[in-house]
Amino acid sequence: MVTMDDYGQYDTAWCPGCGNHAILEAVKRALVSSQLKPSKILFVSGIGQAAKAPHYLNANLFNGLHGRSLPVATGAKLANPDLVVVVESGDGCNYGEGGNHLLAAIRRNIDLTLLVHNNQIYGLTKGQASPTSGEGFVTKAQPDGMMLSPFNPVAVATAMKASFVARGFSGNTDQLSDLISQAINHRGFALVDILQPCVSFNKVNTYAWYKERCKPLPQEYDPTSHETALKVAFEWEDHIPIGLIYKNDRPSYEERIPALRGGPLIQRTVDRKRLHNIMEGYF
Amino acid sequence: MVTMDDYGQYDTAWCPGCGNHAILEAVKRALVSSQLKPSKILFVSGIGQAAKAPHYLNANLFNGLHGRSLPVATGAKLANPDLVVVVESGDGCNYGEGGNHLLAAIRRNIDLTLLVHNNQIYGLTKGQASPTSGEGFVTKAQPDGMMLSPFNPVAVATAMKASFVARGFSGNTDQLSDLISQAINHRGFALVDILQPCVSFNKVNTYAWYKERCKPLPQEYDPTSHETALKVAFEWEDHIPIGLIYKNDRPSYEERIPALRGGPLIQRTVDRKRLHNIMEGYF
Amino acid sequence: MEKESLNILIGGEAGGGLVTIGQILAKSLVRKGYSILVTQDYQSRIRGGHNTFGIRVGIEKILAPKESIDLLIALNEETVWLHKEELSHGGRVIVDGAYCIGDIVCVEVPFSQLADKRYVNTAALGVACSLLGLDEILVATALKDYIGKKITEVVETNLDVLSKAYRWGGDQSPSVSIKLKPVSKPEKRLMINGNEAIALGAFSAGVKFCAFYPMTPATSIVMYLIAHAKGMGIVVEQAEDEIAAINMAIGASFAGASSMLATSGGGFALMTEGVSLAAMTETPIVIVVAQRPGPATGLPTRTEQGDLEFVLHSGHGEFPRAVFAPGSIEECFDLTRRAFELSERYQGPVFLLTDQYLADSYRAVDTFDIKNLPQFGPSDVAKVSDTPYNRYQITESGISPRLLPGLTQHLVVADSDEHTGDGHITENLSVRKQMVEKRLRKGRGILEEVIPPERSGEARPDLLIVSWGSSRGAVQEAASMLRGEGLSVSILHFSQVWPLQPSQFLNTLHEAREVVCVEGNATGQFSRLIGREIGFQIPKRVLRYDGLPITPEYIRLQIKKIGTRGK
Amino acid sequence: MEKESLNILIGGEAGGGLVTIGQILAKSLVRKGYSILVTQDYQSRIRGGHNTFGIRVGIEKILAPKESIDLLIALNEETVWLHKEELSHGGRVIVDGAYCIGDIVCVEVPFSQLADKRYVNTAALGVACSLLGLDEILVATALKDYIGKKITEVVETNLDVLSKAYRWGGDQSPSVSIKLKPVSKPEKRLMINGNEAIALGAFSAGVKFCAFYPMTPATSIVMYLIAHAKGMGIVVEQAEDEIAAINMAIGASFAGASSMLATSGGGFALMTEGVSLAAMTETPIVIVVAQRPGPATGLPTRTEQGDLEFVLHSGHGEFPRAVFAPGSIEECFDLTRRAFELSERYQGPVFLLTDQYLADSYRAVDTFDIKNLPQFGPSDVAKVSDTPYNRYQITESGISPRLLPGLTQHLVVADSDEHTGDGHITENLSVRKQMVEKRLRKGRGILEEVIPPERSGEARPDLLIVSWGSSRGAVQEAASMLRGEGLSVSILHFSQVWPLQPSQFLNTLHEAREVVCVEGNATGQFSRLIGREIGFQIPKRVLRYDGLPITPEYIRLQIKKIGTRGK
Ligand SMILES: Cc1ncc(C[n+]2csc(CCOP(=O)(O)OP(=O)(O)O)c2C)c(N)n1
Ligand SMILES: Cc1ncc(C[n+]2csc(CCOP(=O)(O)OP(=O)(O)O)c2C)c(N)n1
Ligand code: SF4
Ligand code: SF4
Ligand SMILES: [Mg+2]
Ligand SMILES: [Mg+2]
Repeated sequence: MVTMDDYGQYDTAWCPGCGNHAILEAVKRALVSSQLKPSKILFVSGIGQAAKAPHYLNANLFNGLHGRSLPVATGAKLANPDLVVVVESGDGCNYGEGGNHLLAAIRRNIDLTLLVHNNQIYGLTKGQASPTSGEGFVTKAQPDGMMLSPFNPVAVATAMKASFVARGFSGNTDQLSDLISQAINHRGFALVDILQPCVSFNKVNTYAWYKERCKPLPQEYDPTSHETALKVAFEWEDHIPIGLIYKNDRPSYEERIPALRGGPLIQRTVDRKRLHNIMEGYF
Repeated sequence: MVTMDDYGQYDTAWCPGCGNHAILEAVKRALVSSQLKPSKILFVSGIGQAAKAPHYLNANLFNGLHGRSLPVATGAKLANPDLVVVVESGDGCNYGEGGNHLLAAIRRNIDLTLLVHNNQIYGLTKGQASPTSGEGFVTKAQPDGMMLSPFNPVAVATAMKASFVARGFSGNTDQLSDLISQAINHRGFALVDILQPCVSFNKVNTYAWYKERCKPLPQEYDPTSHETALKVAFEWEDHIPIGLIYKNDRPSYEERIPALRGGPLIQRTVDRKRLHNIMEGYF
Repeated sequence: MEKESLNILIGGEAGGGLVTIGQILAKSLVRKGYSILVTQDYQSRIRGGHNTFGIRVGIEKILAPKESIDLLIALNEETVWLHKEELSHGGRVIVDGAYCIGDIVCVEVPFSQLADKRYVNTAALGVACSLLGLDEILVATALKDYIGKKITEVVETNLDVLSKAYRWGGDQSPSVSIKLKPVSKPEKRLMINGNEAIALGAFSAGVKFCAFYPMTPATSIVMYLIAHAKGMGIVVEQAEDEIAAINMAIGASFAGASSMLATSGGGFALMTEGVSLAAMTETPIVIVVAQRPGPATGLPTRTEQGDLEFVLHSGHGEFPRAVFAPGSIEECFDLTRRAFELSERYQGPVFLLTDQYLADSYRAVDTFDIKNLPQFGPSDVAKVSDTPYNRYQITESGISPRLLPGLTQHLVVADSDEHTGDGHITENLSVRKQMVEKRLRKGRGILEEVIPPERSGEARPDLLIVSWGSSRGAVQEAASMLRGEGLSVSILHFSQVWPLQPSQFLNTLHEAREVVCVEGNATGQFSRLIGREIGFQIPKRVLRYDGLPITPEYIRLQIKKIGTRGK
Repeated sequence: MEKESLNILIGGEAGGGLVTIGQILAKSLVRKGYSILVTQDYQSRIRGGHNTFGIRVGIEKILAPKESIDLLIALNEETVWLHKEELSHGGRVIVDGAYCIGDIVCVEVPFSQLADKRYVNTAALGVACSLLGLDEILVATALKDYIGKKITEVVETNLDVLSKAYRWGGDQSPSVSIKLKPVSKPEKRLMINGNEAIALGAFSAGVKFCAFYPMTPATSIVMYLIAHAKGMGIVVEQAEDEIAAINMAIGASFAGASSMLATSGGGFALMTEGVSLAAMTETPIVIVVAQRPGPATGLPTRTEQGDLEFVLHSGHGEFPRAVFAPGSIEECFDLTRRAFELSERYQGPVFLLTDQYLADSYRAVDTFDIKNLPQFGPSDVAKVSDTPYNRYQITESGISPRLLPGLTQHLVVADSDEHTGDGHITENLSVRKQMVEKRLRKGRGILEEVIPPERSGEARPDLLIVSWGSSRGAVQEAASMLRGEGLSVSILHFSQVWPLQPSQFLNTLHEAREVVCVEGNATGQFSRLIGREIGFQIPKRVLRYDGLPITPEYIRLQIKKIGTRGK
């Protein structure tokens, strides 16, 4: 029996009131509800406030560079598909610096869970606009307001037919931890975009702002319809749907790779006979 | 009067039969039909077969790094919005190495025209799969067939509400040069994804393959409906719609920037008085 | 007794307002005519943790930070515990009565009586300023200047608290006060830090475009630019990543806008391909690399001089460059201007290597001279006739005539591939050879203009200290200390670390009985560079790589440890 | 008269089949027992342009390419014009009658009678092989091996054309033939190029994972890996960009799969942040940088040794590394293995610096020894007890016990921030200091294991040639030539260029009357490195930077030009 205690309790470097606290809690609950042992999980994170999260629970962890957690996770999963790999980082990490890796991860459909703490701001570097910041959002770096259209990760992932696209909210930890469980259990690439207040730098998209708008999808919502999902994915402003928005069952990448059929790479030894034959080919 | 002669005629380094020849021709025709003088245009390209194109016509040119033409073009446009800036490169450049810049350029909606020579292959490096290669596509680098889902630039750009999204085909130069003209005249970011055979390395998506499938959108098609466009954007396989798929009139980025209202940056001198006042602020 | 100089340290949690009161106190001191030097030590978090804001203040010019604390302003208990060993003889602590510890001299302030929890910092400021003997009006004005323009209620409460605290401070016995000797003829000076000086330098050099992706400790340079972008008519673009940033800057510069970048090690790593592109296309570009301890993310908010070799060799292929390393606020301003000048003249990448310590260090400086604003820029360079225009014409100096696209009838073509004179791609291998040589010839010009290292102290000293960049002041003070102890010490300090012109300093090195190099890194990168360039090896090194700035005392102690053959 | 050795050059357009016949001819020669050395010169295009495939062949081991051509196989007219000046005395040209030029010796082949246009290359092959006196069966077999497994009709037509061409060749007067002296005891040897040898070396070292983004001239290494990936049970992943590639490799290696990367300058530039990450997280990783001329895109299909300094200082912050530079096909194999071994042992980035010339150069080599397959890998390293596991335990050697995530009950934590022994982020500055020192201590171990430079020739020579990497063979042959001219010449060749252990070669340098360094770059990067590391300056340099490989004759002429004080 895996319990919350297995995942420990740590002091964090986050501001009091920050949405990250609730997300951390939801993650731990999801791991416990999935009965995953800490030693079987690998967290991979980038750099930012969100990316510190896996330091505050017990698990294997590779805390790499800003924006580059998806490729690290991809490599680790390919090396050892037995690992449950969860990527956790901010909106800046995944939709800004790491945007190209998000596109590729969706296309690969490798079995990773990506948890994006989306506070619509660069928190750790003190409040510049992030790719998800709303149009007109004013910061020190955007004194005339944000002029780029916000990146809608749910819409893009759905348009790309990612195999699991969900949106959660740090203020609804029950649903959130359920979404995270589902994402971890999903075979293939699972994106959970998690809306989260940053009390220090985002004075627009506050807890109350989200609370008012974030509404769980109705029970009867069918996430397997791409057409419906494409509509729901664009909802924002006054009503922000949260829940599992789109899902399909494309085969996951690592299952398709011939070389992985013989078991995890890390267990192989060099096949000397075959190597000899390859060499013979050069005669 | 600008004529075809103003754009010159050059030997190319492309294979005979390559779709690039027709695209070059279509570009020149579009420039002539828009009556643009060579000295007013800046081409920016990356590295690859496609990226060589602007060397074969008369215009200003910055032929930069693989995958990085969009940011160079963005910088140039911001420095001097009087320039007509056209970016020309391959599918590898723009959807692979440069994927993150494509997302940002769409969000910025800066007034650039992006011509992507999409041959669904890395040509110059001798035939590895590109982001747009079809699932199952076999190359030396993908002996078991491509396992990533192809990137659909038209669908992603439409989902992101890019302000001008078109698809052309090198085998339909009339339509293509018209699309390019429209793209150049469009204020804001304009993507023209151009399907193009690579006779040397792509033996699947040949001229005949495209010819059979690429069908111009009907006259009455309305590119201003996002809903319709989102449907059309996903058509592929047996029927590939070509033409202007989606369009809106979001304001273009450089028009919104306060500092640019005083004219191109390159014409400014340092305002000594203001600088003095700024310094006074540190007393 | 009135003091000539003091070392004040404010300590507390991030978000607890210590930077605010630090700034106000420092500003008040500067306005009173004192010299100051601020050192900021903070963690990579927004709230909590332990941060400090150190102000060394005095009548004479302050050169470097100092360890021993004369006045500790402790906004929480942790601060007392962490810094009590550093208190100087007679040093005291302003602290809530509850947190005082037996063996230190406390000014026990009843904060809860003076202010609401949120204003404890202001109360501490008031008490401190009153003990320091600064007029309340001076401090109140600085306070208003700092937070005033925002919300009046907050300002008023702050002023109230300040007054209360002053009154409380005035009620204490005079033995508690630690007054500074007044400055006889106070001069009007700027309080400015390294990053602000770089931004000002850039404005005065005519910067027109900057692209960035936020990265500590470089971000604030860009924030200062943004604050004045509209007014100064420049564009500062937040890019999707650092690769985009450098390519945007290159594009803007190609089109004619003087461009700059500011980043730190990891962000710079992503720019190295672009550095090579700027070199190949001969596009001017100024890159500020604000160093912090690596490898990788390292210690994002601390200081180091660990990226010299990386910057010096960044970018594939071979091409000339210049690297400046300011050692003072004034040099931040001057060398930024110089960097723009050189990059425009030699049409390529020029670097400014600074670090967190210098970036965040406020000092009092005379106003910068902006009467004489040089207008470099591509227009000067182009003397092109009507004949076909060759952007990359082979010349004796290596510098080719530079036109801007769209402004003349000439077509401007640049290529990242090897190219012919007209900028078009070529595979002609003899052209290749000529182009390599042409590009490298620009390095000769750069070398001729190199800023010589600063030599101070007597000729043929027993000990010559070699240093570069931000440690300049610390080395100067350390040298004074050592001289005071009877050692014959001179200094050779480099503010331009590349290229090196041996004739400017080889003799100085040879003439010293002993040479020690001081660097903020673990491998002695600059000493090795000198070894490589002029064959003079400096095995004795004072190195620091724990994330803290090099201080005079640190240097003094290390030099004692290494041992010198001096008398 | 039969020749001991010959220099054959095949020239024509890209896509004209010259690589095909070059490969078949070379393979036939190797099977006959000859030594060969292939040099490929091609443009950055798929069709057209002018490409060459040069085969130097002989009875004795061939060390380097050569300029003067004994047999030119011209597949088009351009080839004749471009290379006629290079023909040796008695050299001849196999060419279509229409393209022969007055002043050269032509074997005028009526190609249109022998073959359809598409098979002209095979006809030329047949004529050449018949003149060289190679049995038709040998060549036909090589042909079938090369193209056979694909389409039988094409094979048959090729064989037909080959026969016809042989018959035509046989009908020519014997004076036209240029026979090679037969090899007395032919040995079975591999025909293999540098990139293939690297791939084989990697397989034998137990590579499990490779991520890449295509880039000439590194791509073919990866293509060889891919060709055997399924069989050998490894995964080769085409990444979305080079940044992804290195981060994937780091992730795979962290999880336990020995990982490698192969790229060239521009792609490597994008990896430099990742290099620093590998160092900080102490993750083993082997990076092959196949050099080509820069800056920027430069000359994508040519050769250079211009990225030594860049690779050596790549990545921000300070950390140890090793850099190998193979000088032969055998070294490509051996040093790749060595790179894996060191990177696993010292847990960090290790580099292999090769270049286009070596990458594409086929030679005849003895089969590699794969009996002894060392199984390095993380399992050896970990001797961890049940106490809390500290991935980054401070040790004397700097090497910490490495476990893999998921395989034990221990949690494995790695962080790009500075970290404590257990891998978690820290801002404790004394831990920082210890960790810097721990990481750097690994450099000592690497230094102890460094491969000494190869010294050949007499002690105390008049002239010592210093060289590194791919120029090894050319330097050896140049030295023989110079010795033949009465000069006393020795060689000091480096196959590991970092770190450098002065005690291994300082004396050799000092004992020579004169030292010249040979490098494929314009600034003498390796000579400067030696200057930096051991204070021995080598101002005399033979440099090449036009994109072509260094040849013996080039070295000889340049050395004559520089002038030596030799007798
Ligand atoms: C290559 C690189 N560029 C920039 C940075 C600086 N940096 C650290 S965190 C961060 C932004 C964090 O934003 P986000 O990912 O949204 O995380 P948050 O702090 O908001 O949780 C940046 C730009 C870095 N560490 N590395
Ligand atoms: C940073 C970098 N990585 C890799 C390369 C090698 N490279 C040159 S062109 C190319 C792919 C070209 O594909 P695409 O953009 O589709 O153009 P095409 O040749 O098909 O027209 C690659 C990978 C490079 N020049 N720079
Ligand atoms: S700055 Fe924002 S995101 Fe970071 S810890 Fe504080 S509230 Fe959370
Ligand atoms: S390789 Fe393909 S894309 Fe390149 S020129 Fe040839 S046909 Fe065109
Ligand atoms: Mg964020
Ligand atoms: Mg392509």
